[in-house]
Amino acid sequence: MMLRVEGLTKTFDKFVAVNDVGFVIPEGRLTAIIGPNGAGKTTLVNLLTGRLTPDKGRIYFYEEDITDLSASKRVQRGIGRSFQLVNIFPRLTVRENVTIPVLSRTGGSRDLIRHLSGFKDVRNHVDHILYEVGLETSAELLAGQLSHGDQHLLEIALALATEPTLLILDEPTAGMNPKERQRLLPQLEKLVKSGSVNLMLIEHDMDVVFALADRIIVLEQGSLLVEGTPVEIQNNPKVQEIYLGGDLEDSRSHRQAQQNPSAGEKLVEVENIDTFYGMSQALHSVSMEVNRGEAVALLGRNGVGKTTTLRSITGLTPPKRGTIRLRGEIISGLPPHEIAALGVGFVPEGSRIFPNLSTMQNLQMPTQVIRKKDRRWTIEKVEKVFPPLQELRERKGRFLSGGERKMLAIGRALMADAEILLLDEPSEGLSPLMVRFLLDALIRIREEGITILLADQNLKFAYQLADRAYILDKGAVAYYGKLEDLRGKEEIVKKYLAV
Amino acid sequence: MGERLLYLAVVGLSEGMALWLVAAGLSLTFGVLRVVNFAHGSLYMLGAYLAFHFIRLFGGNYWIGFALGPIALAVVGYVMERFFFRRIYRLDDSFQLLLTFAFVLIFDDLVKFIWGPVHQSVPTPPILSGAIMVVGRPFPAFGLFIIVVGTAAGFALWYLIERTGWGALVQATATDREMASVVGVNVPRLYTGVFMFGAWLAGLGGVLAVPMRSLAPGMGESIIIEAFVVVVIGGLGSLRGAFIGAVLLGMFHAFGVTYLPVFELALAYVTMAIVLIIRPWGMFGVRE
Amino acid sequence: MIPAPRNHGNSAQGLGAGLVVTGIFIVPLVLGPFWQYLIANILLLSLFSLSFNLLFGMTGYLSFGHAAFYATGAYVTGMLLLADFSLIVSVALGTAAAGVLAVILGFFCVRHTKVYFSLLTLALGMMIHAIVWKWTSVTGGDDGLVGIMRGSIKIPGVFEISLNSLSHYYYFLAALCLLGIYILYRIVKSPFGLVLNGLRENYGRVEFAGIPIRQYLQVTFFIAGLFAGLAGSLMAPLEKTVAPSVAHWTKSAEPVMASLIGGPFTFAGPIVGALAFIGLKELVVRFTDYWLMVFGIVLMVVVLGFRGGIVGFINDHLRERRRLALREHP
Amino acid sequence: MKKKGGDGRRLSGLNRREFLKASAGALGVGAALIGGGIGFPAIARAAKGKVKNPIKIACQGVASGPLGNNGDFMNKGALLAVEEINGKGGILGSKIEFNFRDDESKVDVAIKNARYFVDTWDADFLIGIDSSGVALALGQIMPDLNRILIVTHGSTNKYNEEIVFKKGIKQCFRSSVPLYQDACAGALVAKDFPAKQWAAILPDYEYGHTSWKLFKQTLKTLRPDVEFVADSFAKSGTVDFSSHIAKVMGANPEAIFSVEWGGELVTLIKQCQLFEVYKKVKYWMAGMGGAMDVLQGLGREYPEGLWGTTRYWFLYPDNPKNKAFVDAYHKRWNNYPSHNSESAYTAVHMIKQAVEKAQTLEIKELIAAMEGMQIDRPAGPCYIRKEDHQAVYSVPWGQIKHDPKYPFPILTNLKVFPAEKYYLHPPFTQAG
Repeated sequence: MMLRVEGLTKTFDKFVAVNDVGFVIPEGRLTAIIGPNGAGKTTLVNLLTGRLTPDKGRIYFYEEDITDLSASKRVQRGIGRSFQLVNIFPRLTVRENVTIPVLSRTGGSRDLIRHLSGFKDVRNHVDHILYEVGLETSAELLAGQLSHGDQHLLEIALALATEPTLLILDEPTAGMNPKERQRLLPQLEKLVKSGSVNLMLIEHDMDVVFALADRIIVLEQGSLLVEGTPVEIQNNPKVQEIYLGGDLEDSRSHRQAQQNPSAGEKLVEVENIDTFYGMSQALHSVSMEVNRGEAVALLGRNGVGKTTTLRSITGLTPPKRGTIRLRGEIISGLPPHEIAALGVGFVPEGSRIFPNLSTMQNLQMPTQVIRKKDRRWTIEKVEKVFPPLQELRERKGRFLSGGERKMLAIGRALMADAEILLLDEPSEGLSPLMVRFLLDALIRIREEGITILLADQNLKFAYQLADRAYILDKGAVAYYGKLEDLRGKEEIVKKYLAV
Repeated sequence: MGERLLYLAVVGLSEGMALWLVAAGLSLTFGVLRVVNFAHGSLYMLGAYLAFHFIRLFGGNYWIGFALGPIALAVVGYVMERFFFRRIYRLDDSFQLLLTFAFVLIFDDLVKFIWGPVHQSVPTPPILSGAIMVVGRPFPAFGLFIIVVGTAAGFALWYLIERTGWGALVQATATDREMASVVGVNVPRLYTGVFMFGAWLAGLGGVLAVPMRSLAPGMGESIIIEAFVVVVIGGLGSLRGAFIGAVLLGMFHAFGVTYLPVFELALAYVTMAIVLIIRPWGMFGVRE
Repeated sequence: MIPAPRNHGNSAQGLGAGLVVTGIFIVPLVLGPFWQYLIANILLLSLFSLSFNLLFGMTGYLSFGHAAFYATGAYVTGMLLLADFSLIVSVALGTAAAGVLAVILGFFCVRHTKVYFSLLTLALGMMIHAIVWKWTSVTGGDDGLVGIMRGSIKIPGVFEISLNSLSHYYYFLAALCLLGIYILYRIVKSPFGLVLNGLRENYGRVEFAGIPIRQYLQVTFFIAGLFAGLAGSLMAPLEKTVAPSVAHWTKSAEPVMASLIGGPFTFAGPIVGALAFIGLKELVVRFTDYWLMVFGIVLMVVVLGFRGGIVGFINDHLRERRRLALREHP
Repeated sequence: MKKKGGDGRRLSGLNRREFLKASAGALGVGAALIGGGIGFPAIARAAKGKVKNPIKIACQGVASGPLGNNGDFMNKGALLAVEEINGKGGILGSKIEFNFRDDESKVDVAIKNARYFVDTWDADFLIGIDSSGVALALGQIMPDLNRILIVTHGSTNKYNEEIVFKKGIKQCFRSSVPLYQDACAGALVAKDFPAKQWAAILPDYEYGHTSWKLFKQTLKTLRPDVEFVADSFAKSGTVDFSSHIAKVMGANPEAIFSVEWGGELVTLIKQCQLFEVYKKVKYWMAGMGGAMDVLQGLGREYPEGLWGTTRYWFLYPDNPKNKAFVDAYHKRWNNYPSHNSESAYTAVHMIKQAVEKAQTLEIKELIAAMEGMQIDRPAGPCYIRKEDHQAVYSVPWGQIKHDPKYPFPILTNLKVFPAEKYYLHPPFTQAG
């Protein structure tokens, strides 16, 4: 066996990220690990590569127990990895970037006196790798100046340069634009074909997964859900369940939805915005509208730009081009606190409540900085929507459970007298029961006339709350329309959302 | 013997409290703005001199200087944050440090330029000029005053940060700047406010130093290093830590001078090194 | 944005370096003792700053106690010379002593993240200062070591040159400084140096290139201490006195300033910085005793205007020019 | 704000005009910097009776940081002398040119300055120096510099014993009193006090340790019945003496001796007063308690009756010579001269006298002229002792008293001893 994992478990203060995961990977396979956000994929990688140490369980690489080896030792043993977020040496040239791992491979990195240029063999090897991934032309550029896609290629080149026998790629295509993907895929295929290295792939882009993988491991909420060939996985109802939220038959929320027709005037208008993180472009001319009183879903897999869209609206990551209007007034370019004061409430992924403040303080905070006369929301009213909070008034944020944090985060946004709530993955990592509760609460909030823009992978959740949907793919709007229309369009669902 | 120890403890406490007021501002500005302000000692010096100036101006009335000095410092703080530090938050720490160092040099000469190189001093306010018997030995009334003010400031700060709305804003911003801004906190303005407050505290430290110490250009350096040690011992950014750290250092000094005089010079640094090696994030700091 | 570090030498630089070196050796023939002394100081600060910058600019670790090694070198050399050891032996042992200290202190320091590294170096550095100050019987306390003789270089029976005259000693000092600088240059340009750049750029990634970070840091810390020690060792006979101020944190601040003013991400930066640091002060004190203020203002300008320092600024400028040139005639 | 006149550059004062001029001139001087250095080995000196014109005197002292005022007083004293002499036609017809620099009381800075003065500025004499450490460091490189150095403040006895007497570096002189004034003379005063239990608070460096040692030795020989019950050494830069006071007072002394100085002495006395030390301790002796910066620093806060001395007391001797000096100084600088001013002033006059006697600038002959030289200085009649080149003159100890005539307290009930009695004499046997 190349890799054998037994009962691997990792918890971050009470939250179980990876829960008793075990599997074996024989030689010569390309294994993909998939699963929704917060399923623990990256944590698993960190455990395998030695960035984290497990609480329980062992890892065997070619039957050697490597559980207690340092990261660098594991690399020397032949486990290479790339990172989800580009993790290169920005202010070194591309060649220098790749030279570092090659040197550590050849041991040359311990040479203190000879001039770098003297290492001809190293240089040739580096050039070869650059050629392999198709970066040979940009060898002398600073890595930081590369396009986002090329940075991902470099990321992979860095991993390759350690000459791994097992190469773990953590979402190599996340946030790439179509062109960049078109360049990356062949590279990966070439790698697989060459057979020189075993690949393990963490990926959301199902095109990639099914194009390459011959074995798939599905994680959900930290535990191994199923394991099998692509075909098995595709036809596995459980998998469909977690990706699409299972059966779409639940009329209750639809009645709710019908009751407030989306007749209200435009509240938020986004007009072809381009948003960047540093050098890499996350949004490509995205446009959308949200009318007062309606609930709109922003759908799509990970890294397609849902969060970025929300951040652009809040002003945390202002768009470089394009405009955003609130009630017809341009808000793009205003500082976040002013946008908040205008009635835009943001509930981020993972809630991000203030850990060292009490529930009460978390809720009161907006009211002290946003001064208004007639507020629609009071603490009492928030507690009516989220009764559990009543018991927790004095408890510090850091001691709240995931669900409680989520309620608090929504409450906090409401207390800022938000007219529109921007919810980022509200159902992520919550128990089904909690999800149901949250859903009801949000419906109540809608009835109060609050507009909702919801970014979620969980289609079911969206179906029950929202009227209209925008589907993002690769940083651009791929589809929009009424949600129930989606029911007919299985191919769209499959293409952009499902497995 | 017991009495002697008790007396030394009081002495140590008074020394610690004087240090605490300076360390508090340093810790606060670091905790929120993430800037290690080397110029904080110079603010202390400036506070002392401005107080001295006002006292002279108003016919030797200490309390006027006591009131005005720190306020004037808050104004200085405003200028520093608004027009200088605000431009460099995004930069590497080393540049922030360099900028604060530049302020140290400028302030030192500025003071020499305005008030001259000679030592300055003002008398203790009459009410506090005497001594009070502590376990049968005279102890400066002003020393006790410092203990009182220091403790009061300690509680006031604790209340301000833990119990008031503004404190909540400060904590929130310190922990998650982005979220603070999306719930409506005007972060840049809060930063200015915090920096001014830190300067005000340094000013208070300076004002309290005036009657007990002599004023001279460069008097800030020796303080800043000790305050710095205190903040590190207590844990960067932790006010409680700074408080305990200051008291601890004061005690160490009082007892050290009596029982281990050889180590007086090294004392602060030995403590600092030990803490850093055993528990780098300090007694009350949070692990990164 | 800080300008990118350029790791590639070119012929122009080589030529420049050559000119500077020749210049340095011609100095005593043209200029009087003061200028020899001043340039000797610039050389010492350059070496000191470069050793510091190996940790700071190259590896991203800001040491605040670097004077500890400088002082160790100075004191040990001073004591040995006072005990009538030969100059070369004294300097060698002084440097070695600093290296040993670096190994010991490094053991504690490299286990820390960058912020705590700075703090710990500060604390340890000031502990050394305290020891120097208090251990009067050995170090002479605050008066320091006085009356150090420079001695001479000799190969018994073959030749002997007394270095008592400043210009003789100047050559000795210049030669060793340049040697030290050259070795540091080679280290920066070596594979090891590239790994250090990697550590600066992306600490976490280096480990996944298969490199055990701590070992590398430990070695770097040792080298940095060693050459700081060499600078100190050469200083003692120059001044003929070693006082505790060489161990004080204000001394540790000098290489920080020199590096940042000159440009920490280029090899030449600290040298230019040392020149600017000493030259500027020498210039300013001729006009006013308020040199602190002038200095402060200069620092402020550097921080707010020219981050990357002088050399960085020039590099950017040149790169910009090159870019424009290319655009005009492709 | 200090007053300034004449050439502002030479004063530790900077006004806008000066600054603009400075920055404007910067470029030009940049060139001068390069040019200035070229040529000039040690200057070829003129034949007897005729010396080069101008004669250049360079001075350095602490002008920045907490001790900055020392350099200020020094600078002003020397400048006064220079202006007086030039006003009366200079030395053998040659004008004096004067230059002052801040040595930050750092050895390397001081040496750099000295090298600049001698080599580039072409100085003929070096004076100044506040720190003992710097005095020692500079003293031993005088042969290289081949100039005469007159230390005007740094008071370590090593300067005379090691550098001049043992090492025989004859270029080194001192125009101010050595620490015997604080320690040995102090003991001579102390011996008449009834107090038996002595304690001390001292700076934790050479000066403090040596002074205390000498004080104890001298007093013990004169008064075998005294005992020394406690001492506490405070690191330099101490701002809070509470712990030291607590420690010393814990031993219930009847008298306290201290050689803290400058701002730290001001702080110490303020804090002792707050601790009501002076209610219990009847006899307080401060080696630098009579220094002008301390008197002015404490002003009305200085408790009366404390004992103190200095290196020159501006009201002693009460003779025309001294009065003239004090008046001139006051007229010129609107302040009273400190010991630093007087000894720098005297140093310049020593140079004048020496040059006029030697009729040349040859170092050997100047040294010969200065050894044993008699000079009538504001501080009174004085001679330069041949063996160790120490200026020998008597300075009083006195008691602090407030006087409406002055904005600061003065010394009264002066106790003066012939310097020979307590300046330890080569080969430096103990006093007695």
